[in-house]
Amino acid sequence: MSSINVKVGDLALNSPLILASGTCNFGHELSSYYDLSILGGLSSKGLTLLPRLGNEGCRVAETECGMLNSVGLQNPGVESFIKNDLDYMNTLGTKVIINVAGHSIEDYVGMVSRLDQFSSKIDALEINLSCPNVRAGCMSIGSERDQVSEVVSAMRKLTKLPLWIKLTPNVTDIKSIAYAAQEAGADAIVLINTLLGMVIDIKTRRPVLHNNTGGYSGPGIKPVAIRMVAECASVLSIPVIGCGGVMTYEDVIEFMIAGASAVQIGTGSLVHPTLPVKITEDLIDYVKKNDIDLSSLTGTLRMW
Amino acid sequence: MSSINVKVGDLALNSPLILASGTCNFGHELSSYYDLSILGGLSSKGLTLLPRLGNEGCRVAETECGMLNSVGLQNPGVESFIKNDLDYMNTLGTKVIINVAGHSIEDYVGMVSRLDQFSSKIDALEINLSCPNVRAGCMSIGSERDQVSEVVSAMRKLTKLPLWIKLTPNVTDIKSIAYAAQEAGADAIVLINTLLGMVIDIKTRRPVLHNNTGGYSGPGIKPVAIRMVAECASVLSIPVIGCGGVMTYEDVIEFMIAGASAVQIGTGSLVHPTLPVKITEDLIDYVKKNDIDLSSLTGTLRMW
Amino acid sequence: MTVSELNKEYRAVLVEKKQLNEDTFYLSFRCPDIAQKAIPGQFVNISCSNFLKRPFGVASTDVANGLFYVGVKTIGKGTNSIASLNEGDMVDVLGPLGNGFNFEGFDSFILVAGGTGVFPINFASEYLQAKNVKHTVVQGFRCKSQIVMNRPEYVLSTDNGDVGIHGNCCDCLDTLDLSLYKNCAVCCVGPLPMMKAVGAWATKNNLKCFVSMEQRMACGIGICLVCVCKLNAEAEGQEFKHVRCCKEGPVFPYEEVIF
Amino acid sequence: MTVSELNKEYRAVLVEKKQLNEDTFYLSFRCPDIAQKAIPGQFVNISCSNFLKRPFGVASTDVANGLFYVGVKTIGKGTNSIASLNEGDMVDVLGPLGNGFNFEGFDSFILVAGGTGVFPINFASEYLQAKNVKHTVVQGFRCKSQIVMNRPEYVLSTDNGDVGIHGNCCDCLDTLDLSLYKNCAVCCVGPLPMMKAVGAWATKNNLKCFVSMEQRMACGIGICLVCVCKLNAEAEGQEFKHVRCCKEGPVFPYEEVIF
Ligand SMILES: Cc1cc2nc3c(=O)[nH]c(=O)nc-3n(C[C@H](O)[C@H](O)[C@H](O)COP(=O)(O)OP(=O)(O)OC[C@H]3O[C@@H](n4cnc5c(N)ncnc54)[C@H](O)[C@@H]3O)c2cc1C
Ligand SMILES: Cc1cc2nc3c(=O)[nH]c(=O)nc-3n(C[C@H](O)[C@H](O)[C@H](O)COP(=O)(O)OP(=O)(O)OC[C@H]3O[C@@H](n4cnc5c(N)ncnc54)[C@H](O)[C@@H]3O)c2cc1C
Ligand SMILES: Cc1cc2nc3c(=O)[nH]c(=O)nc-3n(C[C@H](O)[C@H](O)[C@H](O)COP(=O)(O)O)c2cc1C
Ligand SMILES: Cc1cc2nc3c(=O)[nH]c(=O)nc-3n(C[C@H](O)[C@H](O)[C@H](O)COP(=O)(O)O)c2cc1C
Ligand code: FES
Ligand code: FES
Repeated sequence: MSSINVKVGDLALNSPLILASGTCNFGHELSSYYDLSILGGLSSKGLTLLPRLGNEGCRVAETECGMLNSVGLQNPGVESFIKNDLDYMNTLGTKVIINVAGHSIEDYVGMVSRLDQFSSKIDALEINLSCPNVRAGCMSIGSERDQVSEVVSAMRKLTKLPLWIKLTPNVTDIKSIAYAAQEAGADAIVLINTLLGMVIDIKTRRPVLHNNTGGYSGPGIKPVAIRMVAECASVLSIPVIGCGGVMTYEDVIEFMIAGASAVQIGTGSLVHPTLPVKITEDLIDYVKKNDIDLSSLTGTLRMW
Repeated sequence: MSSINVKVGDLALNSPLILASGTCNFGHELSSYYDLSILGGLSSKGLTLLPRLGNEGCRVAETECGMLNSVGLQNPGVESFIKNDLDYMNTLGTKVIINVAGHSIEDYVGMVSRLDQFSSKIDALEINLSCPNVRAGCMSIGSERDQVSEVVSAMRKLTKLPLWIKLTPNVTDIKSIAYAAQEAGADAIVLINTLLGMVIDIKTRRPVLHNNTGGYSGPGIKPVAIRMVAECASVLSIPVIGCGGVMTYEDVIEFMIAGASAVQIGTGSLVHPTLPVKITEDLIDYVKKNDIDLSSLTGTLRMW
Repeated sequence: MTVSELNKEYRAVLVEKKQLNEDTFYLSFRCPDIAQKAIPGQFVNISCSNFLKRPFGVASTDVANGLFYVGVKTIGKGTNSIASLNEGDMVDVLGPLGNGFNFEGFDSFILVAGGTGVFPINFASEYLQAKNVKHTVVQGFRCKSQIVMNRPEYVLSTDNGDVGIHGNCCDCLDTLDLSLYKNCAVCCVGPLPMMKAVGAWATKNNLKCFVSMEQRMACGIGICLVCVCKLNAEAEGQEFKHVRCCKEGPVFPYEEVIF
Repeated sequence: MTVSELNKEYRAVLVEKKQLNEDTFYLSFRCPDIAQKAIPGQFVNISCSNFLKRPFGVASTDVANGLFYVGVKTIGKGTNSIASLNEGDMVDVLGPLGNGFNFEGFDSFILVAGGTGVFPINFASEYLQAKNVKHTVVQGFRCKSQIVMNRPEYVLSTDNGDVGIHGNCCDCLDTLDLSLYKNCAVCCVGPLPMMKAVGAWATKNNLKCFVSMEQRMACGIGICLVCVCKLNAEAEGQEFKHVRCCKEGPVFPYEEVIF
């Protein structure tokens, strides 16, 4: 009793807390702040087949309740990652989740078949069908149920690794997209990536972000994330992983009650790099005080 | 020079600031706080053909950066409104905007043909295709481009009053829906209504709102609203009216630069009933200092 | 309406803060308008660390010094932030809000308080005292350590019998000699079960009863419709109606409320 | 890595605040670790009223008392909230962050400062002074009222000729007798146009030049990739690369930066 261990499908994590992709790079920097083995896992910066320089100019805009980013998937490319970072991630003592992005179904297929060759060093592939900051692929694939089906089916044929499908919230009907991903063979759904937003500098009359729009993250998006997790968890049989605006242990618990088996923290780490340590301690306190296994909370939401 | 007058199509407003539907009732209460004639207009609580009791149980959940409501269109019905409130709204010295809601195309058609009989007392009809808190109609109509087309065309035949179509942000492609509304005869598009969200009470493990989900409003939704206004303004030839998270005069200006001809304030009035007075004063200061007509800002956004 | 008659959002300074027990504080704010206008049963809406203001019943006023008082029980973030204000700190306040008790038409009163209801009931008692209207205050608490705003002349009950009558408010009420209360009304502010029980007791004894409802609020001034209470509306040909707690309430006749 | 070697987010108290001119403040915070570790050109990330922290170059340290200093020019909400802190208030701080100036391999330095660049340059000067390394500080300001962190021995220019040399930093630099600076490097912190001009001047004079870049930041520690600078990457067979200002920077060799 009173453990914070959870499972995402067959994958056992020693905590529900996973560092969200793009907010922890490959772990190098944060490992100088705390022992990352306290985490449930770490999701790599989004990777693509070829290296990407990302967007030019200003990439961050602050809002009252979060921030917008338009990094544009800057990353060293999958080969450089395999050479320089994958082994490092395996030293961290936490689950190694690889965030996979692309412009086309071919990209995703190429990435997955390459990464599958290192399946002993990877605990799950997180398929990013939701990055709003690149022109093609990602979010545009993730917004179309049929494309989601197609890309997930194609990837499923290539790997036995758990396929976590990370979806965009910028859609009319998240349930049907999540369901399509499940039916196509996904092992888990990650909800949510960022909301598409814009901030304008009223002095220059230009968007703050040089990509004009960006992905909105942080506490301001949590109500949308919780709603989507609850909506999807109620129709899916595969696990849901919550994400969006986590700043406290109560937020983690809220996501789990809504239906999440595990919970990612993104912007929270940017604001306070050691916030995951504090949240982990608080979760341990919580389960002790309440004498429960944290995993027993998943999906306990009783609707009215 | 240096006036805050604006125009929404042919309708001249003495300020861009309009009180958003559902956050000012019919003006009775706020008129005891300030002279509402300083406003550009006031949009009535959403009206339906028959009186509605609204949702039962808890209807409000606070978030860090705003609130969720699930009032569920409680209103006295259009006949009671005509008898008891319409004339009163006409005494306020500001534009009278009637917010119209329904469950079906027939409802909207019925409402518009009835209200058209009082066209001399009404400056614009704001068609709420976006309320997330009722089971049928509203948001479900507003999420489907074809239904939006159909309902707007049907209403267009019945009235010469300006038809402002208020859309929901909970869609994949707001541009195409706004465009469909324009092509079907809309005079202006109002963006945005609330984001669909959920807040869970982790002690009771139940949604705070007895309707489970609710409409998220306030500063936390502004980046999404600004993005949608900018997106739509860039493809529409009719005016856009901005709404979502306005708390300061800078927010009003940000919406106008993004492309709004006028701007609504909702939750801001709930937090500080006289906030619109402060914002109006600040806007007047701003245009004086910069020696511009406020209306000249509309759509001055220069994208990167 | 002249400008001076307009309602305002006030900026008020915290003049004094006293801790009444472990989790309850008594605060006075300077705001002459509210001090002057407030009647018992009305409330104020006070800004806190969170996005929305928090409603509190007016607990007392000091018109001469322009002060109003509220009692705050800390239950969450908002009340904790208000309770940790320092003397001299400023808050935004709306008030007085809602309809208070309508004392017109009655000659004596039984005032029943539980929980944070002791604060508005205190104001009611002071108000009636000042007008020399006969009334009795009945307070119900869980145990001795919870007792606040008590006076020797009050009739007191505790659930565990620590002090006063062992039992609940209704046990207290049963000890009253009702023949001494002419043309009497009962005013009750407390937890829902208490108001329900006291209302039932009053009905049984043919006394009119008023209760003060609590609902989650946003605006506090009647413009958002999130705070409704469910009232009987048979007179209007409906089963029930939704009425704003902040505007038509918080005080309603017991028999109209659907609990 | 032992626990004591881990980086931390510190809670630091504001020890002293001085106003330097209309919009610029000089603040000292107690944080022994930062005071001890910081080298010139590094920065700290300080919490403010807004969501994200704000980066400031370390302006000085007082290792004995465990203090570090920053100069803050108020330009928006965040800097204003920091400037209006009171002595005794607490902030969250990360630091020291980034790579500072690499003084290794040079025997003398010309330090050039403009705008808020005077703060990190002050630290550089103090640091070199303590090591008895020959260096000269050149400061450029708009006008007299803007002058802060000046010392009699500094070479000064003002755009309007109020004091010092009438002109910009490069006009000052031209007055230096470069034969007196052996194996010399230029370190410049200031507005982009200044750094560009100073870099060009240094190149013309065959001097190595380091500049300190500013970018909007979120994390400040290298995990979010929002703060990148565009650097020449011909050596790596590309036109350019994006390098984190907070991690690989903020100090870069002038010739690598694509302005
Ligand atoms: C008309 C009225 C008069 C009141 N008078 C008093 C009083 O004199 N003294 C006193 O201590 N308390 C009083 N309350 C209750 C007080 O307003 C709540 O305890 C307070 O709002 C809780 O805020 P929180 O942030 O600490 O709690 P949280 O539980 O963190 O609040 C979360 C949300 O729930 C709402 N909420 C929680 N409890 C209540 C409640 N009981 N009523 C309404 N909203 C609630 C909050 O406003 C907030 O939106 C009164 C409430 C009403 C409606
Ligand atoms: C490495 C580094 C060192 C710095 N050193 C100093 C210093 O020693 N003294 C000093 O006064 N200032 C310094 N600055 C600039 C300082 O960080 C900004 O002035 C400050 O962030 C502005 O915040 P604001 O909320 O007041 O401004 P706002 O304009 O309201 O800020 C809006 C947003 O823009 C960002 N921003 C605005 N200007 C800058 C800028 N020049 N650089 C980076 N982000 C910016 C803010 O962080 C915020 O996200 C430094 C910046 C960097 C990157
Ligand atoms: C700076 C930044 C970069 C991000 N990069 C990625 C990415 O590469 N791949 C991805 O799937 N999500 C990315 N995200 C989204 C986050 O993983 C997360 O889904 C989102 O920020 C919401 O969570 P939060 O509110 O906790 O930050 C990024 C977010 C931020 C703020
Ligand atoms: C309590 C409440 C009730 C609302 N009722 C309506 C309504 O009846 N009709 C409507 O079109 N919008 C309604 N809205 C949405 C607002 O008009 C507005 O679109 C939304 O709140 C976003 O603006 P804001 O962030 O300024 O509040 C309501 C909003 C709130 C908070
Ligand atoms: S709280 Fe807004 S109407 Fe009562
Ligand atoms: S600010 Fe996050 S990487 Fe530099």
